[in-house]
Amino acid sequence: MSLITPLYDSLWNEYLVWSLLVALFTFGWLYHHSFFYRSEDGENPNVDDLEVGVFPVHYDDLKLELAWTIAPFMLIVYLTYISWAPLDNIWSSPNGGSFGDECDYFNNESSDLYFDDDDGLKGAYKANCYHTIEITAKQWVWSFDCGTLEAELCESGFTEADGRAVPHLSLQAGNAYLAYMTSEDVTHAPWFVSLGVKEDVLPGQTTTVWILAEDVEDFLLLCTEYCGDDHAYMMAGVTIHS
Amino acid sequence: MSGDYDHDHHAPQPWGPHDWGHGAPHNSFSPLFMSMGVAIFLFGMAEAWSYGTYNPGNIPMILVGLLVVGLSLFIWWRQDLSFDGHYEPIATGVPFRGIQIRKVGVWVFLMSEMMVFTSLFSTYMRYRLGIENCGTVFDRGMFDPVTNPTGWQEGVTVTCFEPASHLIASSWWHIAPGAINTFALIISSFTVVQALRYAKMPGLDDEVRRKKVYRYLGTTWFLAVLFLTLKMVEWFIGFYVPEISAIGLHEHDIISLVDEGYTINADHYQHHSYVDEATGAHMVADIQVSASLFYVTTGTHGAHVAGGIIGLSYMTYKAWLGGYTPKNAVSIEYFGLYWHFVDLIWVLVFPFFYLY
Amino acid sequence: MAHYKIFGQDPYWMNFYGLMILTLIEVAAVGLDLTEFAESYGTTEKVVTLWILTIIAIPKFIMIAAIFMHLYGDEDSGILTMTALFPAFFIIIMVLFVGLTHPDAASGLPDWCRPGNYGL
Amino acid sequence: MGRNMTISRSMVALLLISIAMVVSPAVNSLPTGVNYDQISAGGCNCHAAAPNAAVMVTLDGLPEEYNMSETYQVTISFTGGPSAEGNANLGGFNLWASGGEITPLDATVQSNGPSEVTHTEAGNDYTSWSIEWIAPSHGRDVDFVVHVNSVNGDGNAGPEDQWNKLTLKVAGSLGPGLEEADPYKVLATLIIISGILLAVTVLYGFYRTNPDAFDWEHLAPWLTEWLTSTDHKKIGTLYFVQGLFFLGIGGILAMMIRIQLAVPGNDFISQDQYNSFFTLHGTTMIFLAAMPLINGFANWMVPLQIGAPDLAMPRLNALSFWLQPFAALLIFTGVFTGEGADTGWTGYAPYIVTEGAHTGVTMWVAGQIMLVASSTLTGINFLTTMAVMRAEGMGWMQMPLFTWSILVANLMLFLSIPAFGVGLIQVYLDRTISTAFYDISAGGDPLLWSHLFWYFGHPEVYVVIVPAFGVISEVLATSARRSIFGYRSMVYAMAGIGVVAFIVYGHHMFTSGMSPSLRFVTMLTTMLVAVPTGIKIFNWLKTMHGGSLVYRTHTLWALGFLVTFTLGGISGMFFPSIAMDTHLHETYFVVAHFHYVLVGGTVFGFFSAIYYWYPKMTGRMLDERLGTLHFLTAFVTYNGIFWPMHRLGVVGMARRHHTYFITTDDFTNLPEWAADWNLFISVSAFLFFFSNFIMVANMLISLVRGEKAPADPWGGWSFEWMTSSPPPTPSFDWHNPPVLKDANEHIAHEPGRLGQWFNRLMVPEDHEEVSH
Repeated sequence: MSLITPLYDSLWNEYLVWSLLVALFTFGWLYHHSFFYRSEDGENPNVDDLEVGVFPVHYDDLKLELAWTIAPFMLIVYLTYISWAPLDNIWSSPNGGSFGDECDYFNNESSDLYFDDDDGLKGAYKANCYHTIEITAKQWVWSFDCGTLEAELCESGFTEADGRAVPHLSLQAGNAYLAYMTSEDVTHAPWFVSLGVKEDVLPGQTTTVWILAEDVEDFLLLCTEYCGDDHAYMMAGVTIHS
Repeated sequence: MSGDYDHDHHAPQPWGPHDWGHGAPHNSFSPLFMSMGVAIFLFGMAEAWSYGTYNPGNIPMILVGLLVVGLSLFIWWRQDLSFDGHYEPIATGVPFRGIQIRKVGVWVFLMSEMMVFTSLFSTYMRYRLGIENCGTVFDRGMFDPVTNPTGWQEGVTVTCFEPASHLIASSWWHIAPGAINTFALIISSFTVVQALRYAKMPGLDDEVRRKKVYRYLGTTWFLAVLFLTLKMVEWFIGFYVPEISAIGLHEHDIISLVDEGYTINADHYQHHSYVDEATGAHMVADIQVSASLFYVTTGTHGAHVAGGIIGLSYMTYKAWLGGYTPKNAVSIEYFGLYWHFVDLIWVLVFPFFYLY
Repeated sequence: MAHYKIFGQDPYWMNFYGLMILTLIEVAAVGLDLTEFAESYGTTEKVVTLWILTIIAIPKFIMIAAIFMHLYGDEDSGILTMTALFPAFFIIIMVLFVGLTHPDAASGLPDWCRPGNYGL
Repeated sequence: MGRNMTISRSMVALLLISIAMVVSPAVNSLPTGVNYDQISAGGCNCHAAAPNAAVMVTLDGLPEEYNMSETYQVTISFTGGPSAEGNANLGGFNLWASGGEITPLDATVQSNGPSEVTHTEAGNDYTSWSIEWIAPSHGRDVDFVVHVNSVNGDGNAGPEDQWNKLTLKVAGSLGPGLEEADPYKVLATLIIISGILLAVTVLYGFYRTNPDAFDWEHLAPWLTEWLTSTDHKKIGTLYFVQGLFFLGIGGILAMMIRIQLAVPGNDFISQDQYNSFFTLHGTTMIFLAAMPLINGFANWMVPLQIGAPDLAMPRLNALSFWLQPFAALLIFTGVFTGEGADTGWTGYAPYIVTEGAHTGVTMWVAGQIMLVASSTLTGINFLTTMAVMRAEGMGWMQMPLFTWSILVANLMLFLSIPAFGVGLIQVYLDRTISTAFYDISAGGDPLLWSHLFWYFGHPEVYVVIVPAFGVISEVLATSARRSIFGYRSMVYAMAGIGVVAFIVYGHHMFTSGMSPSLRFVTMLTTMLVAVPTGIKIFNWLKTMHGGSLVYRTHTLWALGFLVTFTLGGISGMFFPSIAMDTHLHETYFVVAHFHYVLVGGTVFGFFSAIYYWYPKMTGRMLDERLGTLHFLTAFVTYNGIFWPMHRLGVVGMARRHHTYFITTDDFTNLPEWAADWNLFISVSAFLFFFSNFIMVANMLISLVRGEKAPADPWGGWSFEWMTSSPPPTPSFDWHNPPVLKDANEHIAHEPGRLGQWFNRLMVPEDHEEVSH
């Protein structure tokens, strides 16, 4: 069971492990020292002979200091290395990237999105080709344009969520979609919560986001760039059907 | 490290002989009033204009704000007027040891000023490079029987970047105020240095020194005022060119930038060089961003000049009273550093906003 | 204060003359028609003017800073020059990051940023 | 009605609402029917934007004045609108009453809790519905609100449909009840109360200085002294009081936010109020609470630590301070007119320049322009002071670490804040005289603001954390009775953080459409931040090694800081990874992270500073038992607030939302347990808020009854412990300035190659008459 997407989860788990190790090391050390070196009642030795108006004697150890400069550095080099790999997926080029070219509509070419566990460091999404859709934002409504895609692949409409009528986007599992987005007024950002992607929607500019609809699920799409009064209500239902 | 302040200039005594029993040195209402004045001024400005709509009822508030700031400056300077430089604070810490503390302070201040103008120039670069130039847009859309048979049509508005220099560099008369201003600032930089030189010159007769210093500072003041006046002429007023047939001059008016339509609200800007000869149509451009950049950047520089004028007014007065001696001449140096900096900024603003 | 001479003359006056001459050249470069000169080098007048202006702005800058602002020739010139140059790094960063970057779709990521380029 | 009456009523109402909030169950959306919580703000806006008079709503069966606990049969019906015979559906309704109990009579109506009913799916085919209302027993007036929509029957909610609203008051025998408090009034009341408390405290402080001279003749010069003082210690105290005051105001704003978020779909405050509250919470905490607190200690301690009698430019220092309260007035102006700034502390363009943003934004921008001026002046003053006024024998590498941290922080602040200032001026001009910097239709670039803001904003968050590093270095070393481990690497690490701060700001904009190459570069640089921070944490830990740790309240806070700051640092490591940031950006994970570093880092660090330096500043010792109680309660409740937020963010709770959505049959969002955790967070938040009053009380009580403090109560080495507690004015005698000795004198004191090169730049020592 994946928390968000396999791509995110493998990174997340790896980071979590390293976080735990660092935290255990640091807190173990802190715990030990703060009790082991606590001064007993009435005993208060001036270990380094601190004296007012005298810069205290140096207490350092070049080897140790270098050790905890280099060790974290190596750790972050490794963490950078593993976080670099998914860039090809989340920022794939529209043509000829990880997801090939746009699907040929007339030949009913199919996208065939799948997650390849063995690809690269942490696995990667692969697809034959992708479909394009358009997302337009304004205060405080999303609108989805499926273009010429069949209703099976992409359908937009309205639905009800939390007692309000909200826009609805229906996509088919196993397809990669590239959304071209723009805004009519201020900055917004669609967050495909269960897919773990978001990108700002800027007025006067076009940005893109990859929607990698692998699993069947339904979730709320939220706005995650503050856009005014009804920012929280600027949501949409997304259904990924089989 | 002890001793009389009069005999030991290295003694770290920034505030001189001061009776600390009556509080810290320089106790003053000035900071309180100045903050209040600034707040009132900003409040009034925001009430008086809202998205370009002008509510004149709030002008008194702006004036009150300026008045309070003026009052605080008055307090500040009244306290300074008797400052004779007997205890100019000297740095004790390495690596600044031996340098006047306030001089270091001025240089640190100039560091932040550099960042202010870097921000403005970064904005300029971003927009200049990010928005297509109006000339390019016009050339591309011009009538061509093969590639562009429609040409420009009346009533089409495009968004593009129109540098002010397109207007300014189009005529010697337009460039004249800016060019004169360049010379004015350089000359004023020189006069400030001269004032400092005579104020510091040892062995000079007091009366000679007084005259030299206040005349040089006065000249600087005059040049600074000339600078702002010419700026107003260039922006808002324009000027009249008489008929002098001997050098081939014809009687005409030089129109100010604002009258040419180059304003921050110019969303339907037209220029006589942007007319498609084939169709006879104007290119109508939305140039608000480029105009905003021009007026705000040169205006920020102008505001620095205006601040300098206020400071100079006081210093000229003090010089006229004979207030500057070799001991406190450094005040002129501190002002001079600021003034030269304003000149340096003009060295950059002038080519990038007026010529290029 | 200046303890030195330029060509045996007073430094402030010499500096002043120099600045005036450079500024005159600047104004002239804009006013004169350099089209033919530019075309002989296969470029436009605008580019030639810009080059002249930029090249002249640098010595003007240095002359004002060094002589009028006493960053040359005084006891404290060295350390104050260092102070004045301190923001250089931050200025470069701002110009690069704020002034010279442009928004683009994420797909505009150049190849050298792509993990695939390094076999990741 | 007197003000006291209003205040007490508001307070009672606030209390009642809080209790109601806690006991009322979570309101979920229903498959059909409308929910009052949502339509109360915007009406049935899914059926056309505005109410339409064509729809006539009637409510029959209600008496003029009800009898307590009697049952009434009520009929809701409507005519008009697109609803017509033969449509697939005809309409729907929602009825809400402020009292009593409403029950449905048949299957066309369903209950939404005791005080609210709405139609069912079957009820969609009617134009009239019947319910039963059992009148309340309290006898107060009851309000009824009914929303009705008339639909065209196409099955879609849209603007073709029409709706209307009817409100009705049914009198009770006892007349009107307690009015619900307007949150703005509550906020204003609380601010005024805090102001009065502050005034009383000030007066009491004056009284305590000399109980025999409690009259105007003595008060006037005393006040004048405080208003005009340029003494670094007095200004430091002013900063300190301002910082604590606004910490309280920011806390009140946070409590309002937490009440709103205690349960899903809450309507304690409306969305526009919520938006301005979180905006002001951020602005207040960063600019009006954290930075003044830091400046308070910097003012107090930096001149003392470097052995200077005062700052380099004392009068400019007073100006830096006085700009702040007036800036605060401007920032809060909007709140008192009901239109507080609602842009978030980041104020992203173009929303900040649109007319849709509240009018208070202009004043908020104006106030921040003044804060920029204040910070610039502070920067000039402190940098100059630390560069030129160090005592004999104190080289750069002998400065106490707190002074070093203030130096690094001011350098960062002072070089970055002009970018923010210029951005603010652009926005101010856009909003007043209508320039077009962020006018999108004229070609303005929304990202320019983000760049200018974060060029400042990222160094700014280090500006508030780095001084806390300094405090912890002092406190831990003194408490462990040791020299700090690796003094030099501590300094280099701080300087490194200062430089790196300027090249990492792009990580706030990973999802912003910014230039992708820059996003990539900042991903690499952001990872680097971990190295100097790691060095510092390990150095602190190593400092304790072989020491003799004396447990005082400030030691506890320092150890607490180590825990929370490390946690905050670890959660920070998740953001530079772009793949994770695309999910985590703008969620509660971010909120948890920066509160862990800003509260767990800065605030804990400065709580430690308060317990550490309070005796020096006032000459009185603080009560250790109250201090320990404060630490225990605050530390536990603090973690109770922010630890769960990590999980909430990961599962999909977005920040800056005035409400959140629990998974329903329709769409997956937050799991059920998210609501419980939010309630837990809100309760913890209140406990944390109130636990800090223990410290305030401790400070006030100790000011009067505390035991007299010696010059060096903790055994520190730096100059501030040399003067008496409290220090005299001037802090050091002119004719007998302190000289720093160095315990490392036996180590060869030849300057290194860099030092020699630096020495060549300096004015020669023996040069008489430097510039004439």
